[in-house]
Amino acid sequence: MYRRMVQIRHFEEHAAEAYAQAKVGGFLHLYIGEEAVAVGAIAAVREEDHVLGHYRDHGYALAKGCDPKACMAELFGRETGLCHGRGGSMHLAEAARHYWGGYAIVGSHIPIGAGMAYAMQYLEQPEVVLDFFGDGATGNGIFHEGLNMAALWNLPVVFICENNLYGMGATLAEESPVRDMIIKAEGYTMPSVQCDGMDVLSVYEAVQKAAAHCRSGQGPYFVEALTYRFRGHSMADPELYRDKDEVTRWKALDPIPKFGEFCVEHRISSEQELAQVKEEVEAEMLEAVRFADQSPWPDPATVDQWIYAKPIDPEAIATGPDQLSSVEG
Amino acid sequence: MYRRMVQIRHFEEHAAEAYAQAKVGGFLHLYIGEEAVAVGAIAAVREEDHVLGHYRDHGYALAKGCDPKACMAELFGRETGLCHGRGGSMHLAEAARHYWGGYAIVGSHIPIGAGMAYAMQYLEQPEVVLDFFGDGATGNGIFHEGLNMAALWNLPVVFICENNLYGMGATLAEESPVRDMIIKAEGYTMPSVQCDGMDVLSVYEAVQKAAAHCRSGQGPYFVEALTYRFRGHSMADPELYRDKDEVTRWKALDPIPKFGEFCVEHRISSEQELAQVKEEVEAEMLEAVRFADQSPWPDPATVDQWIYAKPIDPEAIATGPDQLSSVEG
Amino acid sequence: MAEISYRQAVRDAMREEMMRDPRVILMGESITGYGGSYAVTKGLIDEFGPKRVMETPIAEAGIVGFAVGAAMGGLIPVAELMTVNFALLALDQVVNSAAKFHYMFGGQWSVPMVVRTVSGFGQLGPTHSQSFEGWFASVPGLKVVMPATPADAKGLLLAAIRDPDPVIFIEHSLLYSTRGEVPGPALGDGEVPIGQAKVVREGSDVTLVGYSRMLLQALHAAEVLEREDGISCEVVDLRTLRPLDYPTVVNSVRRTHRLVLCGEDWRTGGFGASLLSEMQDRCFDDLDAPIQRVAMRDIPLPYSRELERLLIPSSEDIVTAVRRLS
Amino acid sequence: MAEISYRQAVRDAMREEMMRDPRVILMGESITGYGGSYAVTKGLIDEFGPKRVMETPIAEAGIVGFAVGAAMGGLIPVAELMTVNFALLALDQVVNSAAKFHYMFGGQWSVPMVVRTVSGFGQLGPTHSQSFEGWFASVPGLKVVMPATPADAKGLLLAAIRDPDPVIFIEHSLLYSTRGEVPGPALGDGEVPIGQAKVVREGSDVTLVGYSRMLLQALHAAEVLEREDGISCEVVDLRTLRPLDYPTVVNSVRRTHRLVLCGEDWRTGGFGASLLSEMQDRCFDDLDAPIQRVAMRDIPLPYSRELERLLIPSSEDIVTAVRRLS
Ligand SMILES: Cc1ncc(C[n+]2csc(CCOP(=O)(O)OP(=O)(O)O)c2C)c(N)n1
Ligand SMILES: Cc1ncc(C[n+]2csc(CCOP(=O)(O)OP(=O)(O)O)c2C)c(N)n1
Ligand SMILES: [Mg+2]
Ligand SMILES: [Mg+2]
Repeated sequence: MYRRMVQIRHFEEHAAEAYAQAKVGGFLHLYIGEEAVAVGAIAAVREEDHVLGHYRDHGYALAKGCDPKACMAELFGRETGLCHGRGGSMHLAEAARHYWGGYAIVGSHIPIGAGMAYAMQYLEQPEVVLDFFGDGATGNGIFHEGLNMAALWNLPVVFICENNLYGMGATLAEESPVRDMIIKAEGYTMPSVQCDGMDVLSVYEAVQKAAAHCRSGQGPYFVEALTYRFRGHSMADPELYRDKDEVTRWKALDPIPKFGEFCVEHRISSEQELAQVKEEVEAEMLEAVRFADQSPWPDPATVDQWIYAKPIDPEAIATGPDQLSSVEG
Repeated sequence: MYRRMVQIRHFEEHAAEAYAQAKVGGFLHLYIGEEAVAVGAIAAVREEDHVLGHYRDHGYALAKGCDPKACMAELFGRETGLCHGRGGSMHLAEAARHYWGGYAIVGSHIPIGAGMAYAMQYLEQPEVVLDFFGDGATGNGIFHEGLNMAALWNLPVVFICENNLYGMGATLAEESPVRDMIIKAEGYTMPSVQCDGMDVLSVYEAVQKAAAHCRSGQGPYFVEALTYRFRGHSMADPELYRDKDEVTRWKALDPIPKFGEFCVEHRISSEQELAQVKEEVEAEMLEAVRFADQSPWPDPATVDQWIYAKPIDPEAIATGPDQLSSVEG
Repeated sequence: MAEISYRQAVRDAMREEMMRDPRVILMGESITGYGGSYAVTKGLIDEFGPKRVMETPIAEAGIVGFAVGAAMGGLIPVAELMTVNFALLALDQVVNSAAKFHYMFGGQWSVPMVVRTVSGFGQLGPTHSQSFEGWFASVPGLKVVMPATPADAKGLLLAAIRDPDPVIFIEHSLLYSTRGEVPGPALGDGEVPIGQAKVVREGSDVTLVGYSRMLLQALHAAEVLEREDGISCEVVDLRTLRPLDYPTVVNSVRRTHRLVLCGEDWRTGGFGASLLSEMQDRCFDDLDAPIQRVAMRDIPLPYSRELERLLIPSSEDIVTAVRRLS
Repeated sequence: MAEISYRQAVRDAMREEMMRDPRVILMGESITGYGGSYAVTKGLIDEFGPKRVMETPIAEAGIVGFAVGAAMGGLIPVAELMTVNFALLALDQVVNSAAKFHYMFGGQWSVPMVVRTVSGFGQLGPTHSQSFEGWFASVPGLKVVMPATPADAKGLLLAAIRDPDPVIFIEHSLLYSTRGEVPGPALGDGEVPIGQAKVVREGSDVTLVGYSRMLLQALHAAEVLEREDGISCEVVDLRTLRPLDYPTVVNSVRRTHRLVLCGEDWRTGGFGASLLSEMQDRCFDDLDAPIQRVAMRDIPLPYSRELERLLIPSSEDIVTAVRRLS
């Protein structure tokens, strides 16, 4: 888990750099500070379990084991990107790994996750679904519809609310009548747990428990991870709405050194090994950037590819007198 | 209140008859069995307070004091109708009485009621808003968004959920993970109360308390009235989904004789007076039907009236060279 | 060939496909005990049970989002939105989820699902009498189907369920009780390919293009015009609005040189506007007169019977439009 | 006259109208501390406080419904939907609430409110790069405005706030930093009436119709065509899409006999289709050539810079369309 968190951190830093160089465009939302949530949660479940998340999605992709090269290439809009440059930063996905992607319409993937969980239940497959979203998403009607259905049909889905205290520029107090997101689960009598999103072990434990609950057929579970984004909402954010002290206080809780210290203390790894991990990861990310930068652009001729899985070209459909017949009714 | 309930009952019976005679068209949703809810709730607040409700709306209109003649004429689609025949059964409204109408997109009037309550708060007016909807509406996202905002901004709105156990053909168990609607208020930490919707006094008391809470600036309140519709969802409903016994059991709880007995028992009225009320109301309703039947149809020439409050006819706008000027930017 | 109703045809398609493919599920509001607000799904709950015929909360956006997810998880959901008016609540999920995923995730997965919904009117009032096929038909990634006959209702719904892409299947409340021949099992299953229009009446003077209820109005108008004016109308049933079978319409116009488009949605921005735009482009030199449109006037349809009937597009309106051309 | 940005012009209109009329309130997502995702509302929270500049949850349908109710209660809400893509979530409230109440309740009350939202692109990906003005413009009961210049942005927003009907006011993210002269208080408040198009360049060979960003593209194309081909283009800025000022466009076409419609939304079912349909009807005999359209190809706009730029309608596309006519 340490390596995964470091991967995300370094990936994000390189992404920010590439954005500054205009190699990455559009909206770029960094996961820096929140690494423990995706990493702890995804480590707590099986490889085949399904993951959906919102547009701050590089962390989910890397935690799910996607290749940083393909992730970075997607941000660069290249053909070698995870989605061949069509989706970009907000829409990394790799179906083969059961990582179903980042979704950029806030909350829209909440019922989608419930629907996937229904498919698992219906097909009697053991996989559970992890569905990540932010505190801001909980004010949207689609959150309610998704949770309501999941509770109603007892579906194997873990809703993971990353409560980072802000929905873009809105503070929690501005966007929600309740401070604790787990209170929102009460309206569905859905079991819930709050965990420390700056502590990968706390997240791990919470999600492990939640997933076991789901997998045993007892229905959905709501996990709230208390966390904080160290950077702005996106690269465009001038961050006028939160004070520097608050940011500093949270940065002191950085999940990466925290878990590093834990590992050293418990003799899981030595300081040297951790330093080694950072070096390896940094090399890996430099390679990812290089790969992305040197990758080809998508072929212009393919711009209208994939609109349909089964394209129908009416111009090509033969029509003739044999189509003529009478109509009843 | 007895008279109001009887008015609604008789109005609905005549409406059903007119529907059978094809004098009323479209969807017709009767309030029979639920009279105590609208009547008790509306009697518990001031005349100037605002009321919004769903498409099963004849009860709200009459309880708010709208003229049964104009209500019936609306059902008949006549120019003399409350909305000049434009709205029909589902959209009775009389703004002058602060009865803002029936709304037919399930749940859509929930944030609308919250918005009106905000206007009262902003303008420092003392009125509160009563916003009626069904159990079925609580599964919709718009319910969540409306309640969330009302709670967040502490608005003077009483949400009144008529829990009649069905949302069209869906049973409560099919449409909601919780049986008691008041549980749904918990996610917003909104105070709530459950009352007996077959008992006009129980509703009265609950809403009185709720409205006082709102009026004193303490924010929204959620009232659940346990009730039952004696007829189908609409006149088109073959009612295959609920059993006769259940209907019979609930019919035994008819709010009108129940309150009648109470009045007699407590010497508020004599049996004779109550019988007298019924007769008077019946005459009033016969007159309403006669009025509706003899009222003129809307003038065809007015069919495109009221699309805008300030119509702009571009064909009539003079355009000429004086409009010519250069564009910067 | 058996003569069945349009309602029955839709039901048969679902039923047969559910029997054939266990991945097909239905979901929607009041589709079980109630049998669907237009009784289309009646009885299916008894045959297939609640796991395959799911009664849902009143949550249109949630229903479509859920269906998208179920499709991604390996099922083939057929979601009913009670009427197209309520489909507005689900538009984000239709446009930004169902229609986009195959493209935006680089072809990694498709979303095989059908949204069945209903257009129509009949004193239902301003919020319940709208037609939005033009909006759906403007969205790349969607396929949009609007059958006029029982045979097409069945055949196109079979095709829609079997299609790997999201299909919006719009029925018409005033067609449910119409009847027509539908090929029985002996003639194959009667699948009608998506994307093919059909010349349902040959003629030489003018081409009438319709779909759904307006197809029947066009056929009726054609008869009147033949009888009363000696005008020979060719009538084309679009059947699929996206992808649209332009060649069939263009070929017809090349012969008749006159075109009338018949729809029920608002004139401004309606589906007919879009079709007109393309036909003007493809047939400018073939056209002897401006393309005519029959459409709903730009008014929210009022409840009152006497006002409503002024507005509902009818065969008389088509007759008038054709006469205007001559 | 002061030269200010389009962003500033929008902000000024809100600010001035809020000072003039205490009933005017703003509401939207991240419009306070953040200043609005395009910084349009920056500073207004400090000036007017949270009762008048309301930070809302991320709840588009709720925001519009709430605004409708606030309008009914006596306020004049100006609701910001961060982009038009998210407006899909609020479409029901726009179409079935805001646009319908005046009609369906028989003229009893109107809904004086403005929905401000934003179109645009720039590697924002398939779900964040759409244009839906054609959908809004097809709805009776709505007024739809899309200014191209700072002066119109300010003047039309003033008119929109003062209008008793619901107005959809669509800004363009790529115009915010453009600058232009805006009349100061000495010249009156600069209100621009809703429903009037404007001939912004006179010409004799072809009429280019644009609005919002495409108006600037059209002007640029006109210069190129004049310089390189000696073609004289008349350029009309629609400014209001509903109600549409047909006379101005028709008068122009009567002189030029050629028409090119410039938009950014999808070709199929886009706003241009609707306009083409009406213009064909009104100008069939005046037109020497088919009306041309410049529009977005029917593709969800991909993220990749190199794919995106193939698709975004540009002044070159307009030049090509005009040359096709000659
Ligand atoms: C439906 C919708 N409305 C608005 C937006 C714009 N937007 C993008 S992210 C965001 C804030 C979301 O906050 P939260 O859910 O807390 O997630 P976080 O960014 O804090 O991780 C907003 C308003 C959007 N993408 N979709
Ligand atoms: C958004 C929306 N979806 C579906 C419908 C169709 N519909 C009308 S009433 C109704 C049931 C509502 O049930 P409930 O809220 O419990 O009210 P009740 O009819 O029981 O009073 C449904 C599904 C609608 N009008 N609007
Ligand atoms: Mg957040
Ligand atoms: Mg109910």
